[in-house]
Amino acid sequence: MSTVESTATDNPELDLPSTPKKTSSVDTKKIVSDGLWNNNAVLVQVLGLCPLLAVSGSIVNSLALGLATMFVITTSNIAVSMIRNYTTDTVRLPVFVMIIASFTTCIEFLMNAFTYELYLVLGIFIPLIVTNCAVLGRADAFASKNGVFASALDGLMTGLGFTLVIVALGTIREVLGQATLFDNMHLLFGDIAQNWTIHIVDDYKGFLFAILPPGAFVIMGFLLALKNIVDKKLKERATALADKPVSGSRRVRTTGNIS
Amino acid sequence: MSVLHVTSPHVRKPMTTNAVMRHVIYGTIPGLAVLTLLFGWGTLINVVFGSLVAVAAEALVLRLRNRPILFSIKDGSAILTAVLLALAIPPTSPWWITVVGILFAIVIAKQLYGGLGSNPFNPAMIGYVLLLISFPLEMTTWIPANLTEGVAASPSFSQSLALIFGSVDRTVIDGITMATPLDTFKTYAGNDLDMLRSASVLQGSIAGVGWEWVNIAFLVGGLYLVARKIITWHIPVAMVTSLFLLAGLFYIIDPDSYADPIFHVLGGGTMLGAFFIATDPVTAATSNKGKLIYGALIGLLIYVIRAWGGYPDAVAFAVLLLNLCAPTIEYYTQPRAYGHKKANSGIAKS
Amino acid sequence: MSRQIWDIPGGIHPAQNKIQSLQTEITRADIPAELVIPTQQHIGAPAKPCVEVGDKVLKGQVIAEGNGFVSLPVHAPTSGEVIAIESRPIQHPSQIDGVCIVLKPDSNDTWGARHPIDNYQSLERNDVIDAIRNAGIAGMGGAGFPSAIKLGIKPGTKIEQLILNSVECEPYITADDKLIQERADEIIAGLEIMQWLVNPQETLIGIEDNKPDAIAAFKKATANNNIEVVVVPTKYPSGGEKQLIYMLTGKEVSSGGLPSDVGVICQNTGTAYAINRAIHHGEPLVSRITTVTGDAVKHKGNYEVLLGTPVDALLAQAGADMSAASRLIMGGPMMGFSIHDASVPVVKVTNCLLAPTTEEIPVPAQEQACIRCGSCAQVCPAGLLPQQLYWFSKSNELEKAEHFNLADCIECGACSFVCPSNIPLVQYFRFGKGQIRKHKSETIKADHARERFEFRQARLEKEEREKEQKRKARAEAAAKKQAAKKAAALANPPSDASGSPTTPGTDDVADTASNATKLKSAWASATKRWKDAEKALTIAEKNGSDQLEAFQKKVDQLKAKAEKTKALYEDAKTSAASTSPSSPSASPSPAVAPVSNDPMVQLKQASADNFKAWKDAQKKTQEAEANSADNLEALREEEATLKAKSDASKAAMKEARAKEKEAMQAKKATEDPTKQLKLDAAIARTKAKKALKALNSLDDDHASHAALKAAYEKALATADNADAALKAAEEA
Amino acid sequence: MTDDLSAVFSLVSMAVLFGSALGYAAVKFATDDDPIADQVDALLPQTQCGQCGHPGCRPYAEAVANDEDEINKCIPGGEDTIHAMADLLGKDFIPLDAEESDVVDVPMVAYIREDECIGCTKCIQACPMDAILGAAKQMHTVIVDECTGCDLCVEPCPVDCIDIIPEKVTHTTWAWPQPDGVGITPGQLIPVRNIA
Repeated sequence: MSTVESTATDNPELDLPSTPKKTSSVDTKKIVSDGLWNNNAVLVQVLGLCPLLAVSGSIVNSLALGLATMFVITTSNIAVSMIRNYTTDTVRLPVFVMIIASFTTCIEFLMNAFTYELYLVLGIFIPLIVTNCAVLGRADAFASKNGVFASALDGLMTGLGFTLVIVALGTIREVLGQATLFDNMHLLFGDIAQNWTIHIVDDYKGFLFAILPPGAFVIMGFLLALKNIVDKKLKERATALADKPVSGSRRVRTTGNIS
Repeated sequence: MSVLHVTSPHVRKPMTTNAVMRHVIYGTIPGLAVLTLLFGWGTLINVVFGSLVAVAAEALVLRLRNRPILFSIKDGSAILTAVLLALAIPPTSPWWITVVGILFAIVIAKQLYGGLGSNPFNPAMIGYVLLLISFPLEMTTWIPANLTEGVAASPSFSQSLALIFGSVDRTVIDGITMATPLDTFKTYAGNDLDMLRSASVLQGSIAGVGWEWVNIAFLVGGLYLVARKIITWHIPVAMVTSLFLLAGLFYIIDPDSYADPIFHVLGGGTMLGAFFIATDPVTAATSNKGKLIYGALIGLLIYVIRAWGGYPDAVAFAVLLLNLCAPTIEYYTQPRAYGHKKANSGIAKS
Repeated sequence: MSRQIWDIPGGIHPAQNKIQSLQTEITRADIPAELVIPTQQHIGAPAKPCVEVGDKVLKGQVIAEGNGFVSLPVHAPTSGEVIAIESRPIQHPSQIDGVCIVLKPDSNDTWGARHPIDNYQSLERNDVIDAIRNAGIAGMGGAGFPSAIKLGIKPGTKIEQLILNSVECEPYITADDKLIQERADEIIAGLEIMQWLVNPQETLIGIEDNKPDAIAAFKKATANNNIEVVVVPTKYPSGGEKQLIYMLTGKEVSSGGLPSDVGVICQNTGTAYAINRAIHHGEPLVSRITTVTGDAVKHKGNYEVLLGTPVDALLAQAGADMSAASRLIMGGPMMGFSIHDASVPVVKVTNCLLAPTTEEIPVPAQEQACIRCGSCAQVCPAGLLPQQLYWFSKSNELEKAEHFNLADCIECGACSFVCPSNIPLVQYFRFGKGQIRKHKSETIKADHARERFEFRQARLEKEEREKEQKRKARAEAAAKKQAAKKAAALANPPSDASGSPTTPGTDDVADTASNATKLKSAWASATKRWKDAEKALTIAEKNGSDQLEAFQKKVDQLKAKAEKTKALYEDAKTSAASTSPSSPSASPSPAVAPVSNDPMVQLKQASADNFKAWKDAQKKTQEAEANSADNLEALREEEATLKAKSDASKAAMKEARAKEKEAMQAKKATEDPTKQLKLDAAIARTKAKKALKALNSLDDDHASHAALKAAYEKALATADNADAALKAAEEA
Repeated sequence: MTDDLSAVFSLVSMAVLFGSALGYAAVKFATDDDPIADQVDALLPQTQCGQCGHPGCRPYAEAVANDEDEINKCIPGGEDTIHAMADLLGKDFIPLDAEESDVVDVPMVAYIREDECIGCTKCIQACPMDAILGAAKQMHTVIVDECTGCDLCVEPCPVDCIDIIPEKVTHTTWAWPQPDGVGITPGQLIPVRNIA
């Protein structure tokens, strides 16, 4: 009744903690689902599109670039996570870029050594992994705030999510563009993969559009749409199952409690 | 009894969108007729077949989008898209070319952007460009017009049907196909003038045998549209003028490497593009000043691509590139509103 | 004619359809069985009725007074009796009823007192303008802006052109045309009055070339004076005020500005006629010429109609076959609005009544997608881009719509007229404008709310602080007093009452003083707000905002508030002045004697003391327990006794309180038994309701269910009891 | 060796240069107050209703500005406010997080049924706008112009005599509705009475 109660500052509900702070414990399941689906680097954050659209003309190219990116994300995440307590906020980005560049150089040399033809095919897009926003994004958003194991897992899952999407894109483009599957896989897997090529349609005219970047954009658009449709369906199901929140449960009385 | 409660104004001019589309289709009739006369029944078959595919595709997408089907099909925009695309592709192109082009035009270029009125690009030209870059061979094999020296009469109706739908060995017709005048010019001009001068497709004509007639027919149809006030003169005139001037300039500089302006204006798809493609209101600029700029830039791009680009004809590319610029042109050519000292330009910063 | 005519951009040429209603002379419409006179006939604030039901009024008598700046009086259109003042359907597109004065004519049509001004030139200009205002004359072309405001130019403004708008560009309407043909001299007389009022360099009459007879009539009437008749080509909407000004003078009224800013005043033909009637004949505006036309009407033509005549009466006289009419339009086919009820009355702005058949004006077609054909931009007389405005209005992008000058749209309908996709563009623009207006008023309201909330918080805090301070001061005073008493007792045992330095009296003085300061600042801020509002009002006036009356109201409110605070402040000041010097003597005796003779207070005191003693004892005991002291037993005993004592006093107090309450209730009951019972019953019922609600929300949980049910039943029973008691009491 | 040294030197000098530039910018352009919160606060309807879970609009604005709460909690503001906040903060639009399904997007005001009011003054204390007039044992009334429809006065009322009703539309507050859109015939058929 008194005015003491009616001032906002005295309201006991005010002292409730705001949104719970992120705990340091590792939610493995969440990291996996975020990386692969819920917060997929390509389908949700729409990051790293430059190599994605340029290189995903065939499965083998996609797979190679995806694996390389996965390697860089994972290793750079680990490295960033290890030094996270020693870098100040102002210099963190240059440091992260330096780390990522180092690992990218590693993978470039490795590919040069072991998959030389693929190295030639992918060309500039291997060094360009440095500029892949997904890599820097994970380093800054996750690895710089979490432990080594969690960061490694996050890097692996983000990279895997990226790889899955780029391979899916490569598959569709390869099928549409030249009606084959697993063409040229020997570039990546060596001679045992020489005969992996599957020809789906004989005497296919070739659909150049699918191979060219505009085709990648269109197919990418359809993949995004598909993801949104699936999410919508999932959400509908979830809301159907979920309990209705109690009306007014969150309400705070700005004028205090009137008894 | 009841009365209608409705906002003013209560009277309207009797011109509907459906009628606009219908008149544009009427306007293509002269061009269609000449194409049929010169190149056989192929174009007509493509127009009819393409319209059917377009209507079916439109109905399908509208159904998926839960929109009224008949209401949208009745406006005739899908048929118009099909007609324009069918006029642009070679008369002997196989049926799946038409199907792929039209599906892409209707489903992706038009309906996925929200249907009539919301598409940023001309759907027919999107379909055409897709076909051109995906199937360059099929899209550039034209049979010569039956006016050309030493060429037999154009394919009969049944021959055309067989060429389009049959599983004829396409190599048979390869024997009777020929490069288009623009293509020929592109290949030989500046390099091999003897070959250029002896090319039969260019003999005895001002813009390739038969092609000048095609363009004149489209010009006639276009003038009909201008007369019916379906389109205004700004875009076609600006486009043709800029193309003519540019071609004239370079022709004066070096007549051996560059075709004469008449050849450019009456060759290829110039008139079809000027009156029927570039004037598509949905994707063009709307103010008069904007239309002039828009048309002139299309003419410029057509010349640039024809003269120095990788493709012989460039109407489709030029129109699409300018479609992209139309909103910008629009924002910077706003008329001055009454009571304001100067015109607005750009959009509000929010 | 050598005068240059500037051409407006855009414009359309709809079918004229004016011939139909030009065939007959102006007919005087019958006086209907009842006249419904809306208090709001045009933009601005509605007038305030100043007659009562049952009053007999004479023709021309004021029945409602102007209420604010942009408001005009309303006059009785004929003599008769006021039979109702109530909400009736009026001519507003919202279909919301408005307050109307319903008049039952006595069919004598007796004029009340008329005061013609024979020689207006001998009067002050303002007096003539007041006469025009008091005659209730509003622009009779469409919006109906009060003419007196237009004519009341600001001192220092030089008027170069006075324009009489006789263009009448809307199809079907011939009211002005016919009026000119028949009464050109009277119109010119009205125009001459305006000429004298604003003293323009030149006076022009703008008229379209499709009215040859009217042009001839004007030429004849203006043969002997310096008024020039300018014939403009027929094109819609050249009759728009801004458009006509541009056509005749080449001047553009800047966006948001008034014609007088560029030295032009534009008045409607009917207005000039009405001014003539008002000045030369002393007749207020009680009737007007209205065109009744459309294929559903048999006797198409122009009628001189009393304001307030219901549309159906007029249509009946014109022989309209309403079963053939597809819609009823008040105004022209381009800008008129369809009316939803045939009992809507004719008002000052009703220049036409259109009852077209379905063949004539068909049902609108379905709206199609915009294909951006640009036809609308080609015809827009204001140079706007309707296709963009449509897009922004549709998607609620109001900022962009504003940037594209939505506010400059005159809603002429030319864009909708040419739209091949049948898009109701004008409605989109009206919607967009409404949203912008709403948005602005919401922002204002939100800011206002924030201010109030913050002020409230500040006030509460301050109150809290003051209370705290007072408490502290009181405690200090008490302590000091105690000390002083002790000292006094030690020094000189005899009494000394006025020893304490801080008496409540000074406290009071300080309070009044601070109160005065507070009031002063409140007064200052109130005055400032009032001044601000006044400034806003003048700006709004200049812009011709349609919320003028709201502004006016606000200003009045604020003014009243400012004055009130001022009065309060002055009061406080005087009271402070009066209290401060006499404080020591006038202050009540210091509260040295807390011993009240109220038994309740005594009991309370005792109870509190005892309780405290017990608590102290308990504490001590606990401490002792903790320390395992020796005197634990003694302490425990003491505690127990104290507890008993405390309990006893508590019980006594409770009893006393209950008794007191009972007594009070009894007293109340004797005073007003039903009221108390009513209250009880209401509370009980609410409790029952709440219980039932809780019960309904929770029927799964058995335990709480039962409890709640019990509670509910109990509450219900209480409520019933209370009800019964109430009934009994009421019967008693 | 000199190559290595020059590389190290150039990198170090670049690091020093950019680092000092950054440091300078950090000091020079430091912002001490939180203008974002002000901007967010300006977008909120200021009903002070507390339905967002914060005691007033300002605290919610601060929470949103500090990324401590979602932008979809303001029920009186509705979707327009969410859009405005999303634009301001560069976030994605998220639908209104309404606990009550019957959220209506029309302005509301409180209305006291005056013959039932017992004059307890509880609503007066509850009103964040001071928009209720009245004194003890006197019936109360709402100043409609000041009421924001926050419904904080409803719950404290012991006799439930306060209703939250939609604000009455008048000729001045009425606005044209949006046309129904593509595919719909504009206008509505209205039965007319009193036809001669």
